[in-house]
Amino acid sequence: MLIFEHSRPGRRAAVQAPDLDGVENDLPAELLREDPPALPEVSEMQVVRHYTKLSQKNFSIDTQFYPLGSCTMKYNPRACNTLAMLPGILARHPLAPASEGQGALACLYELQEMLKEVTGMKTVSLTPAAGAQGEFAGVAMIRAYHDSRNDTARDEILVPDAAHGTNPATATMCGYKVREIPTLDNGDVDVDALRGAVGEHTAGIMLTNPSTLGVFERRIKDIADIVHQAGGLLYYDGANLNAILGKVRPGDMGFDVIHMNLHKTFSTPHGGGGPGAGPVGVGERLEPFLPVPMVGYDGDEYFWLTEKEVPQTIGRLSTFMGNAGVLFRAYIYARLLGREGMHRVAEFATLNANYLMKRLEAAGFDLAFPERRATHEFIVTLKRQMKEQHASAMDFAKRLLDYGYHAPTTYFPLLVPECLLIEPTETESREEIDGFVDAMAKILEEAAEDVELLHEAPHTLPVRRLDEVRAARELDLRWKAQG
Amino acid sequence: MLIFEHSRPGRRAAVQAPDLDGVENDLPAELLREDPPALPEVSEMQVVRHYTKLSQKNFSIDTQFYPLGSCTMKYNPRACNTLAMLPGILARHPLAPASEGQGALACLYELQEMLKEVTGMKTVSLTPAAGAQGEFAGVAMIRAYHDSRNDTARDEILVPDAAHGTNPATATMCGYKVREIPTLDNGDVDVDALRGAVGEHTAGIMLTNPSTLGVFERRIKDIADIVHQAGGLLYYDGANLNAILGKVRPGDMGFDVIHMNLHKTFSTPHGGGGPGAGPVGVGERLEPFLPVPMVGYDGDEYFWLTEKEVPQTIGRLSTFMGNAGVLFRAYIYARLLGREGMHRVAEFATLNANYLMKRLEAAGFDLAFPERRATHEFIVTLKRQMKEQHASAMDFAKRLLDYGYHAPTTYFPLLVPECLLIEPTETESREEIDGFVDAMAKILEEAAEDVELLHEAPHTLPVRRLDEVRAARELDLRWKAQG
Amino acid sequence: MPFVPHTEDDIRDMLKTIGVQDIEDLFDEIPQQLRCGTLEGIPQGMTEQDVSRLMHERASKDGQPLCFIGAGAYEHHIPAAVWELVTRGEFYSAYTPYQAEASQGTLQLVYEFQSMMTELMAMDVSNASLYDGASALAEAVLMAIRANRKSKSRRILMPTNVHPAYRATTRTIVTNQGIELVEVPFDNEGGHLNLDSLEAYSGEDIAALVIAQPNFFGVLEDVDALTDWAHANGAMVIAVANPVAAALLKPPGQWGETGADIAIGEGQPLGVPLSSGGPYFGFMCARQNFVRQMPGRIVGRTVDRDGREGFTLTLQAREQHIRRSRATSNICTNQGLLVTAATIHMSLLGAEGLRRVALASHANTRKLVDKLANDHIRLRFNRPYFHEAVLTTELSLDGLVRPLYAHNLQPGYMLNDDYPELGESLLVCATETKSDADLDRFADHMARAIEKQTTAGHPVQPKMA
Amino acid sequence: MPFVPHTEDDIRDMLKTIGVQDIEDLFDEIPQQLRCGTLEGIPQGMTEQDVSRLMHERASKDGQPLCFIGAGAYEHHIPAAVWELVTRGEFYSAYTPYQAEASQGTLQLVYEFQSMMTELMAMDVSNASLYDGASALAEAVLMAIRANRKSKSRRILMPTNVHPAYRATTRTIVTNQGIELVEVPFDNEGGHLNLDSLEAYSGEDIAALVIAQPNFFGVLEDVDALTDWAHANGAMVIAVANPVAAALLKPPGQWGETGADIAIGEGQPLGVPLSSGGPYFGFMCARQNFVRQMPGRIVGRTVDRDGREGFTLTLQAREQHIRRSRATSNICTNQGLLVTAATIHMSLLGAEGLRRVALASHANTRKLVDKLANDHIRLRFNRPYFHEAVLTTELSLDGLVRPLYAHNLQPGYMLNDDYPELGESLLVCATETKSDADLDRFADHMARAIEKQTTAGHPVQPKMA
Repeated sequence: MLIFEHSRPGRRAAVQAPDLDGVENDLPAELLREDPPALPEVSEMQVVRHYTKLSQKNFSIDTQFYPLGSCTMKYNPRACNTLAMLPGILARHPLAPASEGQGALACLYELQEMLKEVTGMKTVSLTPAAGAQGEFAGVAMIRAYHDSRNDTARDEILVPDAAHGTNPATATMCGYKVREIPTLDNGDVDVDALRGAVGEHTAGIMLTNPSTLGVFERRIKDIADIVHQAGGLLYYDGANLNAILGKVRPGDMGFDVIHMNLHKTFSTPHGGGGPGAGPVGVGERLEPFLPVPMVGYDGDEYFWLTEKEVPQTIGRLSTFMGNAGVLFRAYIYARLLGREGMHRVAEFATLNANYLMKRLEAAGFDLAFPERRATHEFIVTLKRQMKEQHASAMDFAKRLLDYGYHAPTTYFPLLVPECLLIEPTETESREEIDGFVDAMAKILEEAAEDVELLHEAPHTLPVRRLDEVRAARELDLRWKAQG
Repeated sequence: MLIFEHSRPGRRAAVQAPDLDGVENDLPAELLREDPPALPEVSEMQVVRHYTKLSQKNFSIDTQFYPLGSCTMKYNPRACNTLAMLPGILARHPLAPASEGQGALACLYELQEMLKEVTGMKTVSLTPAAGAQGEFAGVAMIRAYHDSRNDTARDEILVPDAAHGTNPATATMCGYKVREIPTLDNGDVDVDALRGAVGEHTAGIMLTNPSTLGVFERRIKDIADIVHQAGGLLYYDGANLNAILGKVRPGDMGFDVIHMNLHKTFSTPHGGGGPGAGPVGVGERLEPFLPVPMVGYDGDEYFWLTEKEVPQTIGRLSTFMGNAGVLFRAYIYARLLGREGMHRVAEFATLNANYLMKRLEAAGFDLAFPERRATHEFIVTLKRQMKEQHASAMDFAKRLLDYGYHAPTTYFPLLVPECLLIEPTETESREEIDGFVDAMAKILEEAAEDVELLHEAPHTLPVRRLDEVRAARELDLRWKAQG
Repeated sequence: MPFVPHTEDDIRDMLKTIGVQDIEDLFDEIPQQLRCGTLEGIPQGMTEQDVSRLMHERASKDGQPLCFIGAGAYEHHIPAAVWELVTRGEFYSAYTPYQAEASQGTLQLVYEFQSMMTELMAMDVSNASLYDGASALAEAVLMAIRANRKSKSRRILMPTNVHPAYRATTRTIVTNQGIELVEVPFDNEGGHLNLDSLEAYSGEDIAALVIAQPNFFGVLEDVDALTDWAHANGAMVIAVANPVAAALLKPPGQWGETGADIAIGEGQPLGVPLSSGGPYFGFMCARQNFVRQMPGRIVGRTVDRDGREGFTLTLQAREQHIRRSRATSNICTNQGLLVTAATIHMSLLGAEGLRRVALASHANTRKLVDKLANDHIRLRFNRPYFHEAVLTTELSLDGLVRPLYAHNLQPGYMLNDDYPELGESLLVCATETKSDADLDRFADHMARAIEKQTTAGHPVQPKMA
Repeated sequence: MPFVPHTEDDIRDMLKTIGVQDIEDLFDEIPQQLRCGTLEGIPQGMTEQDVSRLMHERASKDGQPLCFIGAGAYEHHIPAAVWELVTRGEFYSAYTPYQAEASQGTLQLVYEFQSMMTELMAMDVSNASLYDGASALAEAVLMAIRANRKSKSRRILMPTNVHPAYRATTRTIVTNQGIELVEVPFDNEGGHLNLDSLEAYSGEDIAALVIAQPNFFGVLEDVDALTDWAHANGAMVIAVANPVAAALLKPPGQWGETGADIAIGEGQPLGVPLSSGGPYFGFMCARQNFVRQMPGRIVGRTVDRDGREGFTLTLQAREQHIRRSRATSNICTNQGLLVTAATIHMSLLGAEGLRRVALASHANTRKLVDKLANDHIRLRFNRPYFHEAVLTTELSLDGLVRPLYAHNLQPGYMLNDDYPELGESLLVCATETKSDADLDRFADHMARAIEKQTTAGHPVQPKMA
């Protein structure tokens, strides 16, 4: 039932809007609205009930295990929320002078410093609102760099064929052509192909390491040398940073620019689709081009760095300073973890992934890269099950929901047929992982015995499998008032 | 699965306890514990998941309609919680000097004043922690009053036979004998029987008005006169105050003392079984005996009234001042409602109850008092259904759960066989009430067609009907570590 | 209309269904002369925005002082997860779990709570909570009178080092039933209950002895000897315990040869904010054989029709809604939401966490005592204490304490009113929430206050050397 | 180990299953010379208690000033219910609803959000949100370039009375794609976009005209004439709207003869706290025929296998994870949690509530302007404004404003940097959250600051009469 269906003309949550005693409307009639919008007219209790019950229809980290590769669905500490919601934090206007926001600016500055240290980059700007915006900023800086050197023939960004969709989309947004680099059977980038691809048109390369194939790119130094020698720069997609936190730093691998998904590695909540935060870090060459605002500190006072102080900046990416509330949460998380905690993130994410990989292999699943170490994630391919039993990756995914587990990432990366990209994260216990293995093994049995059970799944959720084709064909994108 | 079953030796929510660097234990060994208690050893995420999922197994006002007679389950405004949880409110130590707590004391003082006005009593003490403690305080004051006059032969408290169980239990706790007064068929107290019962042994009478039978006691003035003339005092059980808020005041009816359940009429949450708050109000005669502490005000500063200022007080009822956080919530609610809102509480609670009563009658249910107005609640009796179809009040109650409605109060008052005591409260919409009528009508059909469906209910909840006999016989009151 | 969802159409249609003209008609059974007026004493309703502003102003007026008061309510760290979970609507706005099938969340949680409290106290059974520590002691006294079959008396030995408010509350609640609370003085040097002072009652018919560990002064009692003395004399032992301390100290169930009979206490230190004194919760544990004498709700584990595990309120025959005037207590509402907080808090802290909180708190208080002690201030008692201590001075305590308020510092609880015999004495407490800088701030301000009093016009010479 | 649940036993057994000795062995594919050290630049971990204390200190340092800054972010009352619901774990910690069956809560809510936004804007379709208002304008520009089949140009008319940060952000995002943003000046007297200043572009190939209502100065545009001009010239209209104002003002879908083509804006006024500038959310609505050109997620209603209503992300073929380099945008994460807040907020306020907020805010700003206006301060523009206004002075604005900070009062946004041509000008805003006493406090402090500047050593004579 939609909230609109609880609506009755004239009903109001009366304490929520101001009284209009004595208020006159002096605005010219021709600028005013004639018909009020048909927003719901409901009581406060109806709103509370409706949205409380809706919330219960969701899976979430607070209720389920989410082995969702590349998304790093780990526990979002409640303190990060509680403390970022302190009245004194929430009340600060973004344009309040820096002198009146020293508390907030201190947090942001210290977060910049910590992110520098953990990525090995020279300078960090926190302003990108999400990973994709961080990517945009990164590639835009690469472009600004070449432009500043009048090196304007470079019109191509290299992207491995296994990359996230945002990588090529971002390159396009920055006005670049995209050239894909193939991947070897062992999961590494085809360095020979790369060598053949680079040249005077190469603006740079976008890489994730560990890659989206769940393996560490072992020849990263060679790749860096090849691209650099061709005059290109290296972009690091930080989506998989959780795997290497405190173990190896993108700056040390030779990357010139990196974005970080704080809603992954720094455990800010996914919120049902955002907000995220995608800070960017750069080495020396790209420093002049960082997006503004950033926070500076003279040892005494914190202040904003804007177009004045960073004249070559690629500019602003949002009205104010990006998703500050997300940054506060990440800051709090980082302070809770501290130096030792950072190391442990990668260690236990990797331990969990390798353990889960071995156990699934023992349970009869095929690994995409059986001879490689898992990083924080790994890939199972159900090509065999698809062929033998018509049980697809999607069928496994939907059936897992019935067992109370969120599905792994399906059909990504595109290179591996019928794949499940599985990432358990460090915050899950061994028992939880064992329970997941049991469910997977049970589904494998079901596939052999009664594959319809999988095709028809899910069975226990608020709805059964949805008609996506109809959704796209007979577009129904909004409720409309009757009559 | 119990939280204990998630436990593993050595697991901890590490950020939650202090480090013990350099802390030595100087306490004598013989006073120390040798074996640690077997509390759960779990991670923070496990705790969050476990209790989030547990919470989803509850019915609650935020998710369901609760037509629970005598319990006044109405919407608990979220602002009352948010504002009572402001850090500055939560941080105040109960023994902090009054001079450092003027904000908190102002709220409490103003709440006292508002409760005086709304009940028509002379003075109010907020300290009782719940209705039953308010009752205790009330009867203890009656006793203190008689004792102060050396009128010590009065050893009897009169209680209508329809009264809440707390009434006789309280009288006993205060050292009184209980004498029950019968009820007439029309729901009123048998005034003739009362006249016969009063005398020099009468300490007082405990009454609810509207009574637990869901009707207004029309001869309340006669009753007051009879009891007062016999030298007794009148105690008002405020459980049903919601029905008359702003319409008629216990003080004006002749009551000497009243307790109020703020978790009913003033909408503080029931919290799965508390906390409540049960302030008491008194007329002039009982004023010297009020429980302490109370809040005083000299026009300039707020201060505590304790044993010093109220030397004849019956004393303290709890360590500090009772359930202050509940009082803050009630205060906020009262300020939101204001004068006009108070009147509307009774009006719309009564409108909803009478409407629901008429509709259930039309749907084929028998009313206990069909010729009377409903107050905020009314009684349906299923005597006929029990006889004809073996469908009991309990069966209806359990089957309602399947339809997503909390059951009404069952088998209370004890006088009416197979009864459902139904109270919709003012915060429910007409549609919600109509939906409840539809469910009741459907169950009536089911009772005729397939009564087993009712006997076996509920069918859709986390558990089916529980074995209560086994629970009481084979006591299992705690988890125990294996081995 | 705040919190009333009715539209004009609804009202008209509903009145029509009922068969009356007007809402006022629904009140026609109330005698007209009793009807009240417009409640002029109640202010006009406010919007949520205006109430919010008012409450923010009042909250910031009282501020967040640096507080060293303990005396029965303790500022401990509460994990953020606790109240984010507790205030979920399904816990916050649920009714008492009488309909068990619709309340498995609350019921299982209470079962877990009972399990944790019995573990912490090393006792057999626990109820689902009482109002607070003081009223729990009163209920324990009533319970002991009912339960002690060996005793015919209605006498309880109540040491005066039990929290004064606990004693006052117990007095209020039990004296109407003819129960006598015999006050036993504490040892002047140690602050503890000296076995010698009990000897006067040896051989007498006593229903129970109350023992607080730690006692109101923070002093640790010789619980083994006291418990054994009581049992040897046919008296039950009612333990008053701090639940955080119980993770470190010998728990009531292990006192003496056979353990205490009833253990009660204030649950506030287990995840409940100070909040001006409530809502907190009282806990009560007992030996198995007294379970039917316990007041309050109790949850049991059982099975449903399909044999599935489930939870339900049990032993309800003890309670007022069934047993009426013969109930074990009139208690009805308990402190469910606080129990929810405590259960989540204990899950997050665990035994090791609580032990650390206890040890860190104690270490802080020790440090504080060291920092404060000087020629003018000294520790009043010579026995071991836990996380709270009495300091005494020959100066005017009021004169030392008041200036600190202005610095947003609350130095402790003054004992002058409750214990005039202790002279100018202050009960101080520094939990794990205090940093070294906090302790120094206290010590510095106190030193300044002393200096002021001992020099400027107050040339008081120290009596102690 | 913070947030790591592994016990020693777990680690040992898991390593054994994997077949390695040590966790370090799991990193053996990383070249040894790349391994990093101990991250000395990161401080040691802290307990939650210590971090909590730190954050409380920082929050109280920044305090809760009386703030009259608007300029794109507005302090409105947010019902307590909004964030108590939004922070429920099931919303807060849920992933993007790609698995529709496990995300019906979020999906239905977004569908409701889309319905509300289209109602508010009087447009056909809405997406599920973008990052914020400024980036939404950038996306709208890209979309207009894609969608305007009549135009072959990559030119956009961008009035300079559009929020400076919106213009800057759009510049950052679109210029790499060769799009030209043509700045059109505002009218010096009215602050609005004068139709005359557009005439220069009549007949030219323009992809879209951006119209902000109200514009950055709070001034109201003649939206009908502007819209009709654009359409007559083959340009699309991109409306930049304040969603609260849209409950009162003519909505974009009704501008001119046929309405705006795309409406975007900052969603923050709909239940999102100021929080130093984010997270907020951008909204975007459009005509039905442009739906396949929209960036960002869109939720549709459909049915499941049993014919039951359900919700799912739809038109995903537009998005980067399917279309990769040919996607409508690289956007992926949106601002789901803020959309959750806005949807609940709009449900609680309703159309009437939002209209009241708009009217009350506007009335307060009018009052404030009246109180502040005097010989030294006057309203800069002569056109009608909504809830925000530019004041100008011949005195030193900095000298007037700074003293107010010390009184915990933030008087507005100084325009000197963004609009040097406006001289010493201040953009002020008083929403419905301000009481008359607040306005007086502002006026009093300002009067004092003026007095100080005009008397003590600053004998500046007013230029205006």
